Amino acid sequence: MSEYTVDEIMCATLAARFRDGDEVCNGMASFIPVAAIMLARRTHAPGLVWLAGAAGLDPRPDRVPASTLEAPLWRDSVMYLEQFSDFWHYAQNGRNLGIFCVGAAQLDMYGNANNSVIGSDYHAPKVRLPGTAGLGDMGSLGKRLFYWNTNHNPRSLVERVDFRSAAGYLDGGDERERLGLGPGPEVVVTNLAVLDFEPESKRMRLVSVHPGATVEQVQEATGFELLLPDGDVPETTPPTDEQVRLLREEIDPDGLCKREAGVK
Amino acid sequence: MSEYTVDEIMCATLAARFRDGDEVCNGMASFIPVAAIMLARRTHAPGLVWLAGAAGLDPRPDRVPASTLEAPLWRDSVMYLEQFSDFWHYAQNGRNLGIFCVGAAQLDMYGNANNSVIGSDYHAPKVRLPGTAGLGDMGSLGKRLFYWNTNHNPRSLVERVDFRSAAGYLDGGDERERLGLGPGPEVVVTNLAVLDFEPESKRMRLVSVHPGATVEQVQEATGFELLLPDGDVPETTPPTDEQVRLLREEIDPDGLCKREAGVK
Amino acid sequence: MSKVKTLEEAVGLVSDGDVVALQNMATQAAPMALVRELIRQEKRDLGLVCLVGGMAVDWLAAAGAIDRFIGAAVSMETFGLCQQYRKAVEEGRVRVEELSETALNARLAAGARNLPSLPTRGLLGTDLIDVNENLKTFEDPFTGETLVACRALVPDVALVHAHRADEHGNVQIEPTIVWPDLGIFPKAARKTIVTVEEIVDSEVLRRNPDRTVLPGFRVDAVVEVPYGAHPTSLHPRYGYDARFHLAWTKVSRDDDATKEFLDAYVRAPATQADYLAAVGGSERLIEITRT
Amino acid sequence: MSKVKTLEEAVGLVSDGDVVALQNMATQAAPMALVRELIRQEKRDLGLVCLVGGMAVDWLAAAGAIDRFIGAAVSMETFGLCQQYRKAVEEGRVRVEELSETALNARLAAGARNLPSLPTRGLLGTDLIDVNENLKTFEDPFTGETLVACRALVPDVALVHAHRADEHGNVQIEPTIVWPDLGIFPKAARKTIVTVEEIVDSEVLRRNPDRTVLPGFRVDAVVEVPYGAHPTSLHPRYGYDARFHLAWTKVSRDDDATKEFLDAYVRAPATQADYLAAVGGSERLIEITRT
Repeated sequence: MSEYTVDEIMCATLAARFRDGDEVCNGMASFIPVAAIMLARRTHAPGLVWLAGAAGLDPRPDRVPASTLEAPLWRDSVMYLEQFSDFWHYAQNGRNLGIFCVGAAQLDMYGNANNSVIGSDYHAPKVRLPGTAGLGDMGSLGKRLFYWNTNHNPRSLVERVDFRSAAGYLDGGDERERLGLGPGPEVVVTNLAVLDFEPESKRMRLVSVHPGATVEQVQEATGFELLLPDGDVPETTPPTDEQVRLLREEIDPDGLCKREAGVK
Repeated sequence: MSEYTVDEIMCATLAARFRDGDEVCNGMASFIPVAAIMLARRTHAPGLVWLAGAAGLDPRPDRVPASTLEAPLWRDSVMYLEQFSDFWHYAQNGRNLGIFCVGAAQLDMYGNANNSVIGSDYHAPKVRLPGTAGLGDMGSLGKRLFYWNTNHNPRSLVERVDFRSAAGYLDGGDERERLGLGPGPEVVVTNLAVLDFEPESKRMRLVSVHPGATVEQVQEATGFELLLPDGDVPETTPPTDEQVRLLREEIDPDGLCKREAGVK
Repeated sequence: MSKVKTLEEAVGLVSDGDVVALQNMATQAAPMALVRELIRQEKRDLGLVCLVGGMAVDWLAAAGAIDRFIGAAVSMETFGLCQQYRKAVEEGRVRVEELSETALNARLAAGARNLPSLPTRGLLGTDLIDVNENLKTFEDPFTGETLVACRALVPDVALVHAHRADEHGNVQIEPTIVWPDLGIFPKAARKTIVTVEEIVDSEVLRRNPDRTVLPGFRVDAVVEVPYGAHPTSLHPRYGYDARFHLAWTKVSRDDDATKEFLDAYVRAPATQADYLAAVGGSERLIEITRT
Repeated sequence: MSKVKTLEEAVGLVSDGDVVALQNMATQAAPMALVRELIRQEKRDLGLVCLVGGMAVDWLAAAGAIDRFIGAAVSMETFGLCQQYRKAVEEGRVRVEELSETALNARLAAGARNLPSLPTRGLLGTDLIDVNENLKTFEDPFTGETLVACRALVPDVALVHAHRADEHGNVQIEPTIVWPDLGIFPKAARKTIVTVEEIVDSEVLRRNPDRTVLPGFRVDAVVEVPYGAHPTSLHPRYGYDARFHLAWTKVSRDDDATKEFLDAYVRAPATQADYLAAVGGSERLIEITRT
């Protein structure tokens, strides 16, 4: 089996979720999702539609750039979508741009996200986070949310977010459905494991653990009780030699994903 | 006194209403307003902002073109305003584009306009007119409406429009004010006279009659009783020799305004 | 996966009864080749959405293809009213939902953004609200002011014509005036069919990404049709055909002459080349490309 | 009548307490020369509106110029959180009205269109509605669906930076990504102040009317400020200054070091030329214009 690093298994896992013809957006400071998109487009999903930074359509950066919300990310784009009059008119419409890859400072057992404040008082926070930005919309607009987290720990994966700045499955069950919010969080890819949401309760569920990690470690690193799949918990499929080569030599030669994942 | 034709006194009269720095839009098939705007910009109002056809900003057509909603109207524009995301965002805002020059198949004693249907049943009309287009908005958005009419007769100036496709002063008095609609119809320039709206009753009032016409002729050509100014009704100021020269030699050498006004 | 189709295949995506958003601004930028194909395929009971419809609306009314019109106006501007459309409305064959421009934009923007309705101050005080079930007054949630709610409109298909596109359906225009046809119609519609002067390699579009006005992910079919907007204009490439418009105004008050005209220019020509030959060939094309 | 002004005159149009809509997208296109002038003129109690605020927000918070922020996020992206802004919020000196992007766009579009509010489906189910008096749920007049009404926002002044303008205030950009800063901020604001890389003759703009993004009738002041967005980027002309951003992140956790930094780069330089010399002169400019 090939040598690979944690950012590489995260990229390969995210990439495998993209089907040819899917339409995906990336957000700020998102090296791993951008590398995953570039990897999918170079392998099994050449027709994956990528709206880079929600602005540049099907660009061809020669590598993962120093910023995922700045030129040269948009190099060779076939269209620039103006955010106010173009992007949000397409994105609010369920027919387009179905997948949004995003990170969150806090994510809870029902996939609700918090990028607003740490602490109990919104107006006098212990920590002021950057803000909800597009996630506050995407969570309510029926998008398939692909969460990623390079630091799986009980402070980032919590039983209940301090503040709900994006809607996941709310308090679980059919609450989201009753509000008519459509599809929601679909997967969480972390540095330790892959998780999804159990269809009935909408509680976070372990899908697979990365080779080298154990179910116990993942549970310990999680701030709430994880649901488990029936039978044994499988291992996450590791990246192939070719995927690793593409990531290291062509897609991310500068190792920005490794820096993001804290790989020495 | 100089020789002039009816289209020329209409152009000069409209032009005199534009102050330097005003912002004005013209509509479809509007040779006389376009010539009036071009005349004002060449004479007393060089800083008159002209959004030609609600799309091309400060163009420089070399003459009144064959269409007032088509190239080459937009020649040398400094900006193209996209109608959905640009034009209506500025125009709905009271701070900009305060004047709209427009014609109507029917105009009533309170300045309400009809470009929809002739007849009593909207869904089974005797005559289907083109439709309200932008006028249905401009009438309700607090614009100063400059009406023009090359065929002043009892069928075009009626006591009550068959169908109200644009809001003037409604049923008069303070009704428009009570609906919070802001400024409305300001002047009506016809082939016979100049009219405005009496401030209290908001009824149409004679301002001046063109040289050669009499108050009686104008009243006979109007489908309702006109209010008269205090004292004698003045004559409309005729165009100057220079205005006539500009219109004939530079602005409208093809005589499109004359055709529009039925000048042989 | 290529979205390039023939006119016949593309118009095959339109079903009888569909609401069709048709690019058109009086004498400008109508996808006339698609309009002719709609008539050749004898579509019926179509609803037509235009900002300002021109000859296309007249032709479709004359051919009995439409039974309702939704828009702000129908006019060929200096060429006058559309007589066949007017007759169809006066005889009750076509029902008109007349909207102001902000109301039409609001209905389409609501459709695009998946909102049930959007408000405008336009039309307040007019009779157009009472006769339209898709408009109603309501009170703003904050100020209580009376506004007009415009119900979301989602056309089944948008038909547009532009300068160029690639096989993926990314559509680009040359610098020109842009109407809501391109600004909002395709964003609201379920399907979008585009005809273009030329289909080019994506590399051509990548040179001017700021001029791409429709993303391929929103386009279902692309057809290459040179002079596909004739007799309307496609600036800066060509102007409207004044002589052809005048010819139409001469026949359009008479039903028999109208039928002959449509037979000659719409039903008979099997291809775009045949059509262009029928309307005057290269001489006419040179005439309308002169500025 | 010329709208060309000096930085000092232009920023003189801003009053203490004003709501200022500031162009900015993390490390992109902020009118930093205007931001520095706001600090030099010791403006106070400003409300700041940004889509995604970056170093500009951090500077204005550090200088005590702002007491509220309205926007979707504050971040220097790969350069991390804005520490001075964060501290000001945590200490209660700056109040945050956090909006999603559609909610911010809806508030500004309502302001532009003179509507009391506009709706969105964004934020439904979140806690951001309850803590914001400018958002409230309501039922759609047609379907009764629950939506979020976003109260109109009319900033007192919009500050933007672009590539070029004429003396009448017509503003043009080179082909690049356009954020709501240019798409909606100036349409909503009472006043608009623009800095540009160069003031040109109107004839230059008339060559590319499709690239003009702001009409002069909406602009109150134009100032020529080469590299006026530094240290943020103005594509395709220059990129962001990574070294300057890193330098700021090193000092911004310490109040004394922050003050020294602002004295050196904001308060001391009397002119744009002095500022550019202070940040590294031509060598640095060559560095950021490399691609």
